[in-house]
Formats: sequence, C-alpha cells, structure tokens
Amino acid sequence: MAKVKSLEDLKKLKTQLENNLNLREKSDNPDGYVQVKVAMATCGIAAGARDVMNRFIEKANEEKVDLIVTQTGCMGYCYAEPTAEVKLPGKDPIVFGYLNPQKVDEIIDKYIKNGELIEGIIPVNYQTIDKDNI
Amino acid sequence: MCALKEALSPVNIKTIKDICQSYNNNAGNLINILHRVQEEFGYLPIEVQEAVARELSISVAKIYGVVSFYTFFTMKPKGKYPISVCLGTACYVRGSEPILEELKKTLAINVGETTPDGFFSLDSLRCVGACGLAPVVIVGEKVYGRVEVHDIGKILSEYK
Amino acid sequence: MEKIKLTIDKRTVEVEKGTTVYQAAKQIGVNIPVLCYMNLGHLGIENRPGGCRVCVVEVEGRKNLAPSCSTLCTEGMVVKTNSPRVLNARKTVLELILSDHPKDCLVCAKSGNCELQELAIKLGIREIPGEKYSEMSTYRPDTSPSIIRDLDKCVMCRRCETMCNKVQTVGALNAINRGFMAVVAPAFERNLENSPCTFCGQCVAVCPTGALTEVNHTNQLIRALADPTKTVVVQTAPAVRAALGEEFGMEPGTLVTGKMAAALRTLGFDYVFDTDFAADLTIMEEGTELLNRIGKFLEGDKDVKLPILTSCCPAWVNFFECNYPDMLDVPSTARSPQQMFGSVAKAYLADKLGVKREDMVVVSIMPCLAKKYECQRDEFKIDGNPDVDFSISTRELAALIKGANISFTSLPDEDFDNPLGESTGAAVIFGATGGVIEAAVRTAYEVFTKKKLDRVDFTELRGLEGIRSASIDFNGTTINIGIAHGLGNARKLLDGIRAGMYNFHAIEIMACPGGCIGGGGQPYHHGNSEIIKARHQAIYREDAEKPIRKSHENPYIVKLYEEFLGSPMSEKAHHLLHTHYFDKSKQKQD
Amino acid sequence: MAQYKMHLLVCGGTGCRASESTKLVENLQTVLRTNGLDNEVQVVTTGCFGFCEKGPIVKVMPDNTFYVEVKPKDAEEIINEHAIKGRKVSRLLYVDPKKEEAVSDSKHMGFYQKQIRIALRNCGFINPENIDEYIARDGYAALGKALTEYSPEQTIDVIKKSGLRGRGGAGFPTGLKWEFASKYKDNEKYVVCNADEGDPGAFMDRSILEGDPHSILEAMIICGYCIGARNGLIYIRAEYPLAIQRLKIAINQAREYGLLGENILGSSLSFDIEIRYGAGAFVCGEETALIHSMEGERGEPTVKPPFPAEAGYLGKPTNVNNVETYASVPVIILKGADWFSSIGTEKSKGTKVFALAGKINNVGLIEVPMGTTLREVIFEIGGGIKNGKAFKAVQTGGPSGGCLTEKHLDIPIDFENLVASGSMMGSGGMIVMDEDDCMVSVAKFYLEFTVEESCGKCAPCRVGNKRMQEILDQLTKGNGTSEMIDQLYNLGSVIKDTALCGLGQTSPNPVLSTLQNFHNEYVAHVEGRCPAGQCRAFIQFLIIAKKCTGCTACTRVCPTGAITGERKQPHTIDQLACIKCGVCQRKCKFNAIEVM
Repeated sequence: MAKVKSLEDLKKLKTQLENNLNLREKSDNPDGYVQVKVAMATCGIAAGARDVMNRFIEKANEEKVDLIVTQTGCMGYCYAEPTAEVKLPGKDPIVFGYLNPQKVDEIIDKYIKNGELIEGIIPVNYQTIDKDNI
Repeated sequence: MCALKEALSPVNIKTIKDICQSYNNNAGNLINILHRVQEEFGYLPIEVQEAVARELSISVAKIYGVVSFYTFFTMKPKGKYPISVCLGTACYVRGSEPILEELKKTLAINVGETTPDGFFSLDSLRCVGACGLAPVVIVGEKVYGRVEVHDIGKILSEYK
Repeated sequence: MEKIKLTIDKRTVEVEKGTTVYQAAKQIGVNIPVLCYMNLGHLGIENRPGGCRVCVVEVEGRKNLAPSCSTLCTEGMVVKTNSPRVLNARKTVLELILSDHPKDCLVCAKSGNCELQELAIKLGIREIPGEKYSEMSTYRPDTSPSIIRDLDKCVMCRRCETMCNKVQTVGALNAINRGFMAVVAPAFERNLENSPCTFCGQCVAVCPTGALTEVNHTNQLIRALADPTKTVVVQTAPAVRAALGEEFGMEPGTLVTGKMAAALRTLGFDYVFDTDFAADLTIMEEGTELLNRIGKFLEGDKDVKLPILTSCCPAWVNFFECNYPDMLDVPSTARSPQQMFGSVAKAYLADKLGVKREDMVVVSIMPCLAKKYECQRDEFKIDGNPDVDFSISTRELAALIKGANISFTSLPDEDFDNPLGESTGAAVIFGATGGVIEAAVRTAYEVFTKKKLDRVDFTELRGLEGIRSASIDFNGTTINIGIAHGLGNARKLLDGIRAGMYNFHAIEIMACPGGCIGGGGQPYHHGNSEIIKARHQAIYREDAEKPIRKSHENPYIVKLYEEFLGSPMSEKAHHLLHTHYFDKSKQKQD
Repeated sequence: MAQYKMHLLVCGGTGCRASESTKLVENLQTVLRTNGLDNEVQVVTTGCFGFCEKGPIVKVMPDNTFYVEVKPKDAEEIINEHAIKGRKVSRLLYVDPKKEEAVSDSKHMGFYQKQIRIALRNCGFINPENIDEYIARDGYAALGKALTEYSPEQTIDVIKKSGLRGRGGAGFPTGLKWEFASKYKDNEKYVVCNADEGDPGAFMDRSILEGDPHSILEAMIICGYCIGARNGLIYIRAEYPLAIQRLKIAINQAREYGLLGENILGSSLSFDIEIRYGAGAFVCGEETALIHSMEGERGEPTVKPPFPAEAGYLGKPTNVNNVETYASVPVIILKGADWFSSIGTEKSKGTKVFALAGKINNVGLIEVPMGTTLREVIFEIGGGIKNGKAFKAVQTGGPSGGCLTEKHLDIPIDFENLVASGSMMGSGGMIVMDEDDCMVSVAKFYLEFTVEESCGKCAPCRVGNKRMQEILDQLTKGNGTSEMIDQLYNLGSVIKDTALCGLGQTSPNPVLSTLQNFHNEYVAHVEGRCPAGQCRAFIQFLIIAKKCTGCTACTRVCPTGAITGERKQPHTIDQLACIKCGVCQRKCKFNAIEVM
C-alpha cells in the first residue's frame, strides 16, 4: 500500500475510492438522485432484464450520471418485459417497456440527461411499486 | 495454553521472560503483560506472579495487589467450559439473577469457582453488549440469549 | 515566595503559595482532624492518599466537600472547617470507618495510643448506626518474630504501604483486593515471615490503629524476673534514652539515661548494663576490619572488598540478604552491638559471675523491632540457647515501668553497673544516622595515623538528609564515606555501587529514617517529625557531655581485650563477635 | 474491478455476532458464488446498526431494505428472491408493532426516524476493517483540513465554539480540556482515549470502536496536533475482543498509509497510537484511575487537582476523552462549529448516543439531538414498553445516575436537565423499567454493583456504599425500619459530599433518586409490602383453582417440587417448599398462578 503523503494524495485517493461507496451514499439519500428500478422477476429475467440492468449501471458510469439502480419484482407488465421504472428527482416515475441495452442508452442520453420523452413509455395509474411487492 | 505443573518448568519461565521482554521489561506495562501471561497459562498462579515480579524487578506484593484488584485476572484455573452470566442492568431487569442462582445450584459451585471435575467454572460479568438478547449466558465462546431458568439443564447437557 | 490570602472559619490567613488548607488552618490554631494523612517533613516522607475523608472542609463555590490535607489554598478562598454540613459529614464518615473496626479497645495493644480512638473521642461518637446487620471485613491474623498484623483493625490509611514501598523499598506490603475487602498485606496474604519483610517496624511506627503492633515480650520478661534461679541481665540501646521520657510526658529530646537505669533496677534486673559498651566493642572490631581492608587496598590488593558496609542494623542485614545476595561479602562481619553484648555477657560475664549460661537471661531494650528477630537467628544461639534471650521495645519498657507503679519522672539518676555498663560518646551516637561511622572514624583515625585527633566532632557526617557523603583526611590519605538511612536510600546507594558510580571506602546504613532514634520500637511520633529531630539533637548532646568520646579509650573495653579477647579480630573475637550472611532471596515461600 | 450493483450490509457487532451473523455472512457469500453473483453483489460486514433487539440485521442497498432476525439459513432465500428476482423477503422485514405492518425501508422505521447520527455516522454503513471505505467517506479529511488550514489554537477554537462536551460523564467542555493540556509545556504529552466503558447496559463506545475505529484514530491525531503530543494511548476493556481486533487492524492500516507515524500528510506532525488493556475494574473509567492502570498500578483514583492536563500519564500533561467524544471531532472540523452547535440545546450541543435496554420493545443503540425528550426516546424510538406493561421509570447514567419517572418524560434531555432531575448523562445507558420492577430492588442492584466495583481507597465509598447496600438488603427482606430510610438519606448525601472520585460521589444517586421519586415504595417495604410484587419476602405464589387446567406444566419446571396435583385437576403450591422463583408463573399458559 502506498503512503498517503499529503492532503492532495488523500483527496486523490478519496476520489478513487468514492465510487465503491457511491451506491450506499446515494441510497442513504435517494430522493436527490435518479432512481431506476428494473423488474427482475422470472419473466423479466427470461426477457433479458439482467442485461438491461447491467447496461444501466455501465452506461451511467460511462456518462458519469448518478443513478440508483435497484431491482424489483414483477411490476405486472409482463407483456412488455424487460421493464424499468425511472424516477427523476421531483418528478413522477415513468415506466419504460420492451427494453434492451440500446434502449437503455437512449433513456439515459435523452430522458435522464435531457428530460426528453422517448418512445416506449407504458402509461400507468401509478401508486407505488414497493407496496405490491411486499 | 500450557499445562501448569507445581513448579515452573524452564519452558514456562522462558515464556514469561519472552513476554516481559516484548514489553522491554517495563513495569508500566504490567497490566498488558499479565493479560498476555494469563492468555498463555490460563490463570496466574503464585509461581507465575513471582516469575513476572523477578523479570520486571518489582515486588510480588505489588503484582498481587494488581492481580487481586482487577476481576479479569484469576489465580484459579478456569473450567474446560467457563460459564459467564451477564449481570449487566439490561440482563438484570430481564431476569439474569435467578439464572445465576440456578447455575450455582445445579453446578454446586459459587461464582469464581470451578467444578471438582474441572468441567465448568462459573463467573458473572458486566454487559457483553448483547443487550438485545438479554438475559445472556456465555459458555466458552457460545452466547445463549433470552435464557430462562428452565433452559439451564438443556444448555449444560450440550457439554456433558 | 508568593503569598496567598484566604479565610478560614471567618479569619483571614496569609500563607505561602503551595500551602494546603490543613496546614493553613494549623497556622491559626485550627486543628482539623486527620487520619490517613502523615507528614514527616524533616525526613521528606509524606502519606497523602486523601482516602479517609475525615479532614474534609467546606470550600465556598465547590459542590462537594474538600479534603483539607490535599487541597491547596487559593487566593480569596473561603473555608469552613466546622459548619454543620462538615461536622455531620465528618462524623458520619468516622462512624462508617468505626462500623468496620473491632470494638475491643479495652484489650487492644494500641489503646490509649490509637489515633482512631482519639478521633472517636474528639468527635463524640457514641453509637454506630446499623451495627446489628453490618458485616465486618475480617482477615487471618499473622504473627511474625517481630510484628503482629491484625488487619481487622486496618483503616486503609496506606501509611504502612508508603513506608514499606516508597520509603523503605522493601515491597513486603501492598494494598490488595478492592472495595470493602481492600487491605494492606503481603503477596498472596502470606505471613510477613514469608515475605521480603525486614522487620524494620516502620509500618508499626506509623500505623494509626492496632492493625500493626509489635510482638510483646513483657510477659516473658516478668516471668524471668520472677524466677529466682535466673540471673537477669539487661542492656539498653543508645536511642532508647533519647525517647523513653516521651512516654512519661517529658519533652521530646529529654535524656533519661539515669532514670532509665534506676527504673530497670527497680524492676528487678540483677544487672543493668548498656548496649553502648558493646557499641564501643563494635567499633574496635568493625574499625579494625575497615583498616585492614583499606590497608590491603592501599597495598594494591585488587580482591579486597570496598566499601565496607556497617552491619549493626538487623533490618539492614535482612534487607541485603534478601535483595543483594551477590554482595554478601561486602558488609562488615562484625555482629551488631546487641549480639556482641549477648555473646560477651554469656561467655565472659557469666564466667566472671560464676553463673551457668542457661541460668543467665540477657534482655535487651531496643528502639527496634528487627532486634526481636535478630536475637532469634540460629547463628546467635549455642545449643539452642540464644545469646540474647529476648528484646523488648522502648514502648514495652515504658508500659512495664507504668505497670510497676514507678513514678518515672521523679526517679533519681543512677549509673549502669560494671563492667558492661561503661561507654564512650562514640557509642552513644550509634543511635543517630551517621553516628556509627563517626564513631568508627574517631577510632580508625587514631589507629591509622597513630596521631591524636584534635577534634572529635565530625559534623560533616551528621544530619537528616537521606544520603550523605563526606571525605575525611586521614593525614594525607582521603577516606570517602557514604551514609544512608532509610532502606530506600540504602538501595539507591547500593545500586550506585553496583553500577560503579561511587568510590566510597566505608558506608554506614541504618534501616530506619533518622537511624535508631526513629526505630520501629520507639514511642509513637504520630506523624510529628519534630520529635525525631529532638531525639537526634539529644543523642549528640549526650555525646558531648561524655568524658571519654572515643571507643578505644573505654577502659573496660581495653580490659576486656586484655583479660579475654586478646586483640580485635583475634580468633576468639572472630568466634564471639563476628558472623556470616545468608542468601535469603529465594527462601521466601510458604 | 467488480462493479457491484447491490450491497448487502450485515451487522458484525458483538450483539449480532452472538446471533451467528458471521455464519450468515459466510452463507451469503457461498450462495452468491454458487449463483455467479459474487461480482455483482457485495457482502459487507459493518458495525452496529443500533437495532440490537432484532439482530442480526441485514440491510440491502440501494433499496434500503431492512431485514431483521436473519438466520444463517435465510441466506439462500435473500439471494434467490431479493438479489436475483428483486422480490423482498417479506417474512424477514421489520413489523411495526403499533401499525402491525411490515416496513421495508429503514427510513420509515420509528426507530430511525428521530435519529441524527453523528458519532454513529459510519456505524452500519462502512466496513470497519477497510480504511478505504472510511477515506471514501471523507475519512482523515478533517485531519488534513486541521493540518493545512488551522493552527492548533484555531483547531481548539473550532472545538470550543462547537460546544462539544465530554460524552463520558459530567460533560466537561472538550475544547477547554484540550486548551488546558495544550498550555502546559512539556516535550512529552499524551492523548488518551478512554474506552473502558464499564456502565452495565451501555455499549455505545464498543459499537463505535467496532463500527468506525478510524474516526477515533483520526480524532486522537487531531488532538495530538492541538495539544502538542506525539503519543496516543487507547485504554480499552479486555472484555471487548472484537473492538480490540478492529482497532488493531485500523491502527495497522493507518500506519501503512502513513496516517500514523512520522510527518503525517507531509506535515511536521508525528503521532502514533498504542493499545492498553483494562482488566475489569469499573473505577478505571475515572480518568486518574485509568491513568494509574495504564502505568501498571491498581486503578485507584487520586485527588484532583492536579488534573491530567497538568500531570497525567507518567506525570506528563495528558488529555483524556472518551470514545464518543472523539467520534464527534472529525465531523465538527469538517462541517464547522456552527453546524454542530445548531443541533441540541443551549448548553448541550450536538447529539448523544443512548443505549436503550430493559423492558422496552426496541433495545438498541440510538443517537438523537440533545434536547430530545425521554418520551420521544422511549415511546417513539424505543417503541414503548414490552408486553404492553405500564412505564414506571427509566434509569439513566448507569450506576452514577438516577431513576426518572413519568413526570420527567417531557424534559428535554441534556446535561443540566438530567442533573437537575437527580440523575446524570453518564455514558448514556438508559434502562427502562415497567410496573413489575421494584425500585428498592433496583437501587439495591446498583449498590451491589458499586460495592463490588469500589476501589476501596476512600472510606465513604468503601464502607458507606456497603452499609447502604446492607440497609437496602434489610428492606427487601422485610426487616426494614423507618430509621433505615433516614440513614439512607444521610449516608447518601454524605457519600456524595465526601467521596474521593467522581464515581464515588455519584454512587448514591440510584438510591437518592429512588428515595425522592419512589419514597412510598420504601415506606411500603418498611410496612411489609412490595408494591411491584418482586421482593420474595413479601410475596406468595398461589394457583387459582378455577383457572388451573391441571396441565402439569408448572410441576415439571418447579425446581423444588413444591407444586403437586393430579393431572387435569387444580394444582397447589406448598408454600414452605416454594422458593418463589416464579418459573411456574412464567410457564403457566392459563394465567392461573398469581402473586399475592
């Protein structure tokens, strides 16, 4: 292990290490971040939800976008799997369907970064996802 | 843990010497030294205290003064399975006292003693921090939580 | 020195910075009671654990009461030593201490001399609340050849612990256990006899209660005096005459040599002799040994052991036997005056008087408790019969005199008997630190230089400082002398010698602070070091008044050598007046 | 490097480890490996979450799911359901006892809602055995800030302005303490951390050391910088093996990074820390006793002054603070004095950690702003009294504190208010008692503790507490007299007034406060009654024949065979043989055994 020889060293080290803890830091204060919930029930997984979730995380890192990516159970839109709910801070959540890695890139580039609405939104009478899954 | 015979063997004396030397034979480190020695021998019999006194060039009366002050140090060998009952407040209000009484009765020994067969020794201690599990009994390394008086027999039978 | 003004019991006091409230109150005549606190200023000994809480006072602005013994005065401080709050607290605390103390005062060795008893009287304690259901802390009693421990009476003042460790560095006693069962005892609660105890008795000298007392030999003495078949011979040590008067209300420092001789005769001793005679004899032997060693050293003998250490003090002998087994050949082999007296009495005197050895009882009056142990050592017995049968302390003698209805203060002065009663000023100063070596110098100088001394007062060797040194010019040869009193100081000096720090030719060591005048068998000083100072001065006064002040000029000593011993260090002298030492570092076990 | 998308935080505190959390971690890792998920899901052993009542705890990040009472065998289900399928394992969720519904997000738990975590900020969040996680959370940044931006005097000023007071007992202002130690000139000085947490029922220091050891090291280095010391000593109870182990790891890591040693962060500051063990003596929590213990002596206190700031360890200027106090220091430096002093009451700033225990639903460790009321702590955070019993008293401050009652519930908790109510902050133990607890017995319990732990140096504590304990013993045995109550008052006030050390002076508090708040209960004992029905001398166990079904459950547990009766017939208790242990009553399913 290298010695931390100055405050600069310490700051650099912190920046490197921060990433590992980001996930915990963000979820400790989720309302300030973009939250993505990927439906990962059997149907979702069968339809490729795992790739979708991994792409969300990869792309977010590439683009330096702060996301909280969580997985959730079946949202009930089995026809549209893989699905994911995206909630921008202070806005109502939106559910996107028929996802694939390319679509994920688009969501991040357009909706998350610029707030542009894109195709594939599933209209919902939205209450809360969590409650259904308890 | 070395088995301790009546008098100290040269090996035992070497062990004590080494421990004292690792603290530069500095009597200021007496408590840490006694911890290490007790770890090694299981307890602090007279011969061991005398050996430590010689190494540190302090009076054995002083060492005994320290050993008899701190409850962590013991001059009696512990049982094969040392039993500790937590008498911290949290455990007390959740009924640890009757448990200790029951153990005393069942084992027919008092706190600080060891059963004649050397199997169990009984001690009380203050708060291991498992207050959520109160009352707590510890046998060896194992922690038993939410113990009731009638559980004692069952717990002891695990070790017989 | 910076001055501070404060108010105590509505009176303004000005004191030096660093003064405690207790001392400040004393300045205006307010004697705050204390129990654990002890300050022997002249000897630099202090015990101030702040544990008994008897001396508490109220200090304005402070939320709880303050221990006056260890609270320093501050500017503008307002102190009350006798408010109802203080009085109630003090009384309650004393009741608590008494609630864990036996109430057998009537038969306690310390009765009438007990600081706890005095406090109970002063504070008017009449009952102990809750006595019926109060548990007492009890311990196994212990009797050794010199000291009795009855720890049920211990109040944890820690004075003995301070003496045994800080002052004497003996390390026999330490506080053990904790809480209600805390007490001061040897390791593993062993008996003193199985500890490194030297029986110096300094613990007994400072104990405020009856927890530590001497083994009492007065009953044995009375039986011997009552036995018509026995010839009872008594010897009295030099320091006794400078302190015995205190027991009869006389000023500390009053010399009572003549009254003491009279009292002893009244008590029924057949012969009243003086240990001082044997002290002169010691100088002859020890001085010769010193000169022999120095002579060899000056001739270039590399094997000669220098410095020579004095060996009159039995506690000191115990100390080096236990702690310095590698140096057993360093001290002089001369026996102590008590033992020299015993062997001369039972060999020379008994023969002269036509008394069989076993029909002679030799009793010593000593300021010392270690002497009780010394006279029981096997090497000082012949066929089980000891040279000195038993030793009683100054305090025990006082009790005997009182018990025999003797009005001590109005006794006429009497002389000692001869031949073992004559002594010189050199012998008298054995009682104070530095005295033995000064006496030795007086004789050695004249023997070595073959010249007469112009002045016999070597003031450079006197004083109460713990470690002293001086160089004496022996007509061109410089003799370096070291002096230590108190075993802690002795240890420092010895460690220095081991480390090669000093080049002394001779060293005097006394176990007790101040020398024998501060011995463990002397009247209790109750923490007042002025008393020790007064005894110290008395010793040198007696020396100055003596017509002969050099041991080798004592005519009875000269006669003893002519008639019996031959010369100093002769074979007979060697047999009767010298001894050898044992390694006791390993035999202290149960 | 693995890119984890889920973190499973598993409590590795002493309490949860006692319930096999170590095995749980192993199982989780095994299942993850079997499913090839070990690069996606990270299992992190953290310090204490505080919610010890329901341990072991597993917290799933990022969705903040809080699983309670998780057993090693639950590992499979958590991974298969939650980690793979995103479905929460509902049977492991915490159920709110009042609303009777499961709470999945820990943010919505009553236990956490009122808490502000400063001293515990990293406990249950980071892996205490990994310095990188501490650094990632701004660890050692406060040290860097102090070294580069502030002089030692300025740093002390920040602490002074923050209003931080010692969390171990009487609440002495920390900044002032540091200032004193800094003013005594000596080239050898010491920074001491008092981790000899001895209050029975208080375990915040242990939790901090187990959960966030680096914060203590950092604060001690900062203190060393402020007072001009090169050496730090941590005096820790030998009964805390896990905390010791984690401290050792932390010290080694800090040394490897050069954060302990010569020229820290390139500055002229050099500082190192060593560990000294306690050996089971409560009195060593007192700073002079602690110092003597570190010097290899009996842990007996000495008269102050001189204070350790002037003459402490080896006679050198020494600063002693406890763990929780140090834990607050780095945050104060980073976030500023104003931020800290905006929390709390006028004279007591910041937060305080309390260990909730006793007859309360949520036993655990909590941190709340000073000024929170006892009611909020006990009923909102603590979830109220167990088994629907009535609240009777809460004991704060351990053996030095007192018992507070219903009427104190709405007092904002701070140093002054607790003292004014006859108790004290102490280290922050809070033991809740219900209607079944006899206050005379509670006072006796504390006195027994004090008697056992008294060092024996001063007479009032050595003998006085013993005498008080004997009186209480007489009272609980039915031998009480009214004079005894007067004696308790007198002894209590005199011991308070005359004992040598802080612990002795506060030792009568449990008696004095119960005498004040539950005087009637003392009188009742003199009259031959124990209102709580706890003192065996006054009670009888009787079987209500009508309710007894003759199930024989009680006969089987009775240790003396005092209960007899035919099967399916009402049983009876032989009062002469009965030792009043009460086992039968606890065992009876039909409430047929009553205390008279």
